[in-house]
Amino acid sequence: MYNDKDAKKIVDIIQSYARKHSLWVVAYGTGCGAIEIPPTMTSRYDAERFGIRGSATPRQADVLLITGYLAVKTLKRVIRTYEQMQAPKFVMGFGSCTINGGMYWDSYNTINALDRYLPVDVFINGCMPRPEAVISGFIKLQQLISEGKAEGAEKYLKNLEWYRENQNKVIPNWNMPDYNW
Amino acid sequence: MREKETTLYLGPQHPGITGNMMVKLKVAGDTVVKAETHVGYLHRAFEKLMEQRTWMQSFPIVCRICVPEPDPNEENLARAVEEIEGREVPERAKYIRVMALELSRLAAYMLWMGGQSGGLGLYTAPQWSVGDRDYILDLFEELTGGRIYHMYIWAGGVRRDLPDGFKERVLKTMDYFESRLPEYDKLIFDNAIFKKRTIGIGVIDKEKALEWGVVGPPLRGCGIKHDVRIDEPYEIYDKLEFEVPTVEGGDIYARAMVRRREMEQSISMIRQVLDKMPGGPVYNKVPNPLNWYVPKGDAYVKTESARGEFGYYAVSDGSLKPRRVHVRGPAYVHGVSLLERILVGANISDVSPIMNSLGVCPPEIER
Amino acid sequence: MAFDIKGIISPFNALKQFGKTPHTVKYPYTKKEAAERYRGFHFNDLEECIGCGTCATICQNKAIDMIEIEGIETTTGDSGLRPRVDNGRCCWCALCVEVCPTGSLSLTKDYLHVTDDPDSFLWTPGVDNPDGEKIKSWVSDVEHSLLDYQRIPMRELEGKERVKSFAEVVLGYSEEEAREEAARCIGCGLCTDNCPVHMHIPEYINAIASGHYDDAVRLIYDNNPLGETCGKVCTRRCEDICAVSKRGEPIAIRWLKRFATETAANKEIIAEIVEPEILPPNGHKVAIIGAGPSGLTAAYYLAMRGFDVTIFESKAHAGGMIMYGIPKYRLPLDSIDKQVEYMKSIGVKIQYNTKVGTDITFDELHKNFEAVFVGIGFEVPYSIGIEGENAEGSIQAVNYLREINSERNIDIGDKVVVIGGGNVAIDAARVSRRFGADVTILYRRRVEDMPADWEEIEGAEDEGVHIKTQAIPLENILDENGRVKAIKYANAEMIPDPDGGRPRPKIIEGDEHVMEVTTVIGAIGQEADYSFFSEDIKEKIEIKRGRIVVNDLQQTSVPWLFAGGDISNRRADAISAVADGYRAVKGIEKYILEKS
Amino acid sequence: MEINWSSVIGIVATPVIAFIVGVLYGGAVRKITARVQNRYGPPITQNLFDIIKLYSKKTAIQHGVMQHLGPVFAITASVTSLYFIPVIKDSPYFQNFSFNGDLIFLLYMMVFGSLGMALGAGQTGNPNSAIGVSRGLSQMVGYEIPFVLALVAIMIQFKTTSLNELLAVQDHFTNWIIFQSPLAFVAGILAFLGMMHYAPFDVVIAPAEIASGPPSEFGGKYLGLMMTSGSIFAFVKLVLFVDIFLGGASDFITLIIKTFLLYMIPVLTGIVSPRFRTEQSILFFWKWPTFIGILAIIVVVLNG
Amino acid sequence: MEELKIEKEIAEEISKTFHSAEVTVKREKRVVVKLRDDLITPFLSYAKNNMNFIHLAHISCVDWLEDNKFELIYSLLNYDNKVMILAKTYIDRENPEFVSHTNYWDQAETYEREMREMYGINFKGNKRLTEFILEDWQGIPPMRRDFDTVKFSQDTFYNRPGRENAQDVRTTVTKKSGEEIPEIGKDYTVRNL
Repeated sequence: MYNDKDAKKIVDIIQSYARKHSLWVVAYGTGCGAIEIPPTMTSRYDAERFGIRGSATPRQADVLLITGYLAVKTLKRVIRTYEQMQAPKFVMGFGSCTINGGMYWDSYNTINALDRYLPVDVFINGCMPRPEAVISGFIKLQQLISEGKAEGAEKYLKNLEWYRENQNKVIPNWNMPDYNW
Repeated sequence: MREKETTLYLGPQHPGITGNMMVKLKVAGDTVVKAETHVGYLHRAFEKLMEQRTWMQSFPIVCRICVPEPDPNEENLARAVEEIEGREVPERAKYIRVMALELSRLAAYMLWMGGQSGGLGLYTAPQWSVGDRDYILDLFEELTGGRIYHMYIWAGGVRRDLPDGFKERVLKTMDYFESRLPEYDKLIFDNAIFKKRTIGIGVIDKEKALEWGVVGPPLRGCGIKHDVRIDEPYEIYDKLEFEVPTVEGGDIYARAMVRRREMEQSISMIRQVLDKMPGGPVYNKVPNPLNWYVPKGDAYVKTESARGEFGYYAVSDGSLKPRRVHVRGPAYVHGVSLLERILVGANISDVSPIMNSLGVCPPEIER
Repeated sequence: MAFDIKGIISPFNALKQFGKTPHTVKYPYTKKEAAERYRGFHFNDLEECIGCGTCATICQNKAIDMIEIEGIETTTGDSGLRPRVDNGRCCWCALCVEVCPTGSLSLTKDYLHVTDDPDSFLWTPGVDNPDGEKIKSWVSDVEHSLLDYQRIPMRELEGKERVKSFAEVVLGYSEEEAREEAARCIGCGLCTDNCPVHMHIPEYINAIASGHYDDAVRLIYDNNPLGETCGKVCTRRCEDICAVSKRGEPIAIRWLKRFATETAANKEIIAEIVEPEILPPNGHKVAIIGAGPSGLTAAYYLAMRGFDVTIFESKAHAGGMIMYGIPKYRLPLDSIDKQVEYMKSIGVKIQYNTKVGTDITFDELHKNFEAVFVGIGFEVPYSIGIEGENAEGSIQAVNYLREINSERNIDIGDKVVVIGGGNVAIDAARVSRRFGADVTILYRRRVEDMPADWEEIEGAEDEGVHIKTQAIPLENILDENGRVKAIKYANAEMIPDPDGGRPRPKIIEGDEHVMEVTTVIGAIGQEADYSFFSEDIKEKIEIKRGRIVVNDLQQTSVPWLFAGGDISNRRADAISAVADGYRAVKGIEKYILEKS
Repeated sequence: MEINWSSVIGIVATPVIAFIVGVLYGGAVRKITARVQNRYGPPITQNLFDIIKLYSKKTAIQHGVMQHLGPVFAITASVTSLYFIPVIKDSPYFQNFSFNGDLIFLLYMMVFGSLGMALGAGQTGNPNSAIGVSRGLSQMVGYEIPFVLALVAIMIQFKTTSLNELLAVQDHFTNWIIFQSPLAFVAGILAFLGMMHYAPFDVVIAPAEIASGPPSEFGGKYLGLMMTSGSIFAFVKLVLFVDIFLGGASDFITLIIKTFLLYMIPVLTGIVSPRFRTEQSILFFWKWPTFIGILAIIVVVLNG
Repeated sequence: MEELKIEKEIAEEISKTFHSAEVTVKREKRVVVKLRDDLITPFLSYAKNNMNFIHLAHISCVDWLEDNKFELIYSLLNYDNKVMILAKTYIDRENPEFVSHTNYWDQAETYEREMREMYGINFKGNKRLTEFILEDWQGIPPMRRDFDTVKFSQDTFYNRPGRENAQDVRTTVTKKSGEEIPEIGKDYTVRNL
């Protein structure tokens, strides 16, 4: 009748379908791109149609939006936020700043290429990306998920040393308010 | 009995924080004993970058200083250069500038309304107001070519004239907004629970407000009539009829009501501007930006933004690039020293509403 | 607190919205078109673009690179490079569009690029979106461009005032005007390619714009010791291909050079500013025949390099054609003197009134000097080839101008006809006006075909010179004393050239006219006088169409003999002569160093 | 021993049905909320996707055994509560274990779930969770009082603590307790608002104040378990109130209509209300609902 | 002249009280006062207490690297007549130190913290000169003009490769024409923007 393989396949399909249609975004406005998130999430563009929803804490979230430039001080927190998230987790880079520094290319306090420090699944062009572009980014992410290509979390684990090396280059020390959990 | 103090970190990743900053709270039970703001998460070194760029090249970057409301920044830098250089702005450009400023004020208030009521758990209000704000962004897109970052006002005037039929579309949007305002009133400002959550919370003392350097709606919420638009009328504000609403109380609700009434004033001002707008050029060309040497001098200019007085202190040393541009955002005081003081004794549930009501906007604190 | 029944009930009003149709834009199912002015991705019209790179310069994000594109070559007036935008830097502020001098760059309504590949953000506008033309949204026309397409007008004497004296017509820029005009420059440097000397135009204009006039002078003297002369009378090919001229008036490069060089009032100040680095004498001797622009240039730079240079000049003044060919209202005498004096002060020796061939033989020169540079220019006028040409009252413009510039007067009467359409013809006409004559220029072709500068033509018209075009002189009618009393000419029509060349005039049969004149001045060109060359030299050197054939370094077929100026180039202007002189220096240096 | 097959089917089917109905109700609520907010909202099955996704998370952080047990407690509590509620009146399949003292038992059972959550959340060490838990417990104290008062009024009036007997009383819609004892209903429904944790009583999760409160540190399958239990528990509460006040339901369609309408009360209130502060919320329950509850008892006692 | 009446009165009062002060009425509602550094505190105190300039709008610093000076600018506002005074002074750039004004205005603390961080000015008397915007900053204070942010960014942060084939227009043209550009005027050429 059926074998384990088929069953696994069906489960996979269901899982990836559910993953695709339930993308919870961690509420972390890291940069100025955060200003286009409210319009995307609210009535005019209503990203909830795609199952995209804000989530208050990184533990519950699936997607980390890096909305633009990252100050070194924020990068430290973003890395921590990212590491708190549960796999499978995805990172989306918004705008020029995450690709090659954008307009802060010569600032002493912002990083230039996000994918050196975190695995990025989708980049969205723009400064800022419009809500349409943001939604397109999510659609692209959904597509990658169903194709099984959005494997940022695994990439991060596999190349952790490389990422750590890059991170350490810009972050002199990792002291942060110590939470005890 | 003294309760055990715990430390609570509000942010930088926290849904209750506005923007990207952190408030370190010492909490005894539900009451804040000590608050310490930590900023710098959005520091991009604007002032340093402006020293690396020419005056004209600075315009695309200044609007990023305050994300919800970029226009006052452009306006300030433009006026600062114009004052140093002694450049005249065409009359029509002044009208268009005021229109852009008031539209952006309206948009900023819509966003604030969403933040304020969303922070209080009224999730319908942000859905409405941020959705409606999009109509203003549509207007901006049509006028300036950009939704959020307009880069429209710059030295010598504005970049482009109004597109065809723009006036009618603005008026239509204003009509729509006016029809929506009563609904917001019913949902938010008349709401008994909203009042319960805001009246008497986050009170700023009237005397202290002056000394602490509070500006904008928080100051007017203390019943003090202080607004750059009437104190030092720039552009054509002296030709418009409007009142600066003040509300006594100094609490969140008073600040909310100031903003609520200013929205009406803004709509009326936009109507007046469109009505009175003269013809003529909109741009008094500056020299080729590659070779624009601004004479030596300095200027302190102020603009009333949605969060209060936005000041720019610009110094030119006669070269292509600014010597120094100091940006003094209203949130600089509101978000650090004022917030730290009025949070003491507040309930932790009120921290986020208080921040919202002060209009704390981290990107303009650290720039 | 009182029981706020209204406050409890009224929020429920919001539930009315339930019945309404949501205003959500169902993207991507329903598309919302970006605004008419939306600032999306770039588009570049590759044909219009001249690769000036201003977009790359203005970009505060350093997002634009100029790159080579297949199929686009570097030509004069086009660098052959095209912008490529790094969308990982761009902020779509459209500053690049606002400063594009040609208007080829624009932004489009397209804004969507979503990818998982961070290296896919390099965007070559026009190549990556060849059909972007249709969705162009943010464009910059002349009105909205940040560039200034209007030249700062040059102040000149009124036409009526001018004809009263030989005072300089052009008054020059004031400091403010000069800085304002210099500020228009975008500094692309395309112009330098068309300059025969390849002067450092963007650099010195930049120096003027920033108020560093000394630097400007230094940059000009770097490869042109006759900067002031060129600032006044240059044919300014640079302005022809100025990037700004694509949509407006070119930068007044010549007037800016004039402004800069005039800030140095005398030879001491020039020396102080330029601080020429004169190498110690190296013992090599070079002779230069003719103190014209090419000779002077060669002498100046040879002297700087430590050569022992002597110029042999047949006339009493140095300058050659710029001294004797150009009227003083264009180039005053003291200006030439200042420049020549400065050259002398750094070690250039000039023997005046020494005509090679008569006062000293060419062989002698060869014997005494290691290399000889010939820059004698074209001084022998072409004859017009009409009857009565040699009669009294018919003179040649070069001779006429030389006499006038030597402050000898020639009676020309009150009705003058000048034949020709070049600068010499215009000069002759305008000089004649200054003697009160009524002047008419007869030219075979149309005004737009005249080789003279348009400014000169306009200046002549301002001064009341009549220009009769498409008129071909036929005959000088003489009076009983053998003196010219009238000229007969025929009107012509323009016949298009079947080969695509410029149209040729053809006499309309029977349409002949006679004009009464007191003097006819011929100005249809000159040639050189090579009689001083010894026969064996004449055999060795190659002369083509009246000009000596030289290589890249102005060397003739005789290794020690160099030539420059009008006798080696066809452009026949001062700046080309300077260029020849400058090149010859390298040639001579190379020749002498290789020899020894 | 004779196996009552219909009960077995009921035992198996009830939680499944409760889950499905709860999840779909959740989706419907999101859809309705969206429409009021001028937008379309997610598909009605959205909560199901969310739950499946949470279960299929590859990693789930765990801070200790209590965190693991918390959601399990919660789901156990909600399923157990469900078993003691007659879902369909007089149906052999869905009577489950309802017995004579079940109202009292239910009261305890419903608190049990929250306590389990509290223990689990407490172990995560996140101050937000801790604050959320303390808020939840204090608020529970708030709404339990009017709720208990309402129940007491009804128990006195009908002299029973059995849901089945209460259902038996309400044989005709004029006999529904909502009409027989309106004051108790008012007190009960106000407490119900609090129980459902919709605004203005959503102090426990209050995102803008304490992230999301107790579940701050829960991710993956733990959150999935919590959402599952939440869906079931919502259904439990609805059925309970329908059974007590609205005469229960003798078939599924009635059940759906009644529970859905009842559900709309907290939902619609939630759409248009901001959140109370914790002490405001407690005070609210201690003022009017408690007063009405006491009044209901007084009325019952006086009438009785 | 009538319209600058208040401003002139203020200027007069200041110059009467502080003889060494250089007072100019810049424009409507702007009075600029240049003071010796040791007079700033008395002036601020006088303006606040006697002239009702109670609002400290901002404290700013300008780095005049060439003169080896920092310029400090204190802006005060009077709520009644809305006139703004810009009080300027110069302090030494080596080991910069100045007096803190936190006892006059609470919010001065924030400005002073920022200036300490960005320019390295030590405000004596400010008890909270802690890290403000930056975190773990090593090296010279970044807003000083001798700090090269472009170089720092290039050294520290990664620039995406793929743009190496960029050409310079000027060089391309000179390659064709054979022009050699001398090294003059590097500090103002537009190509350096």
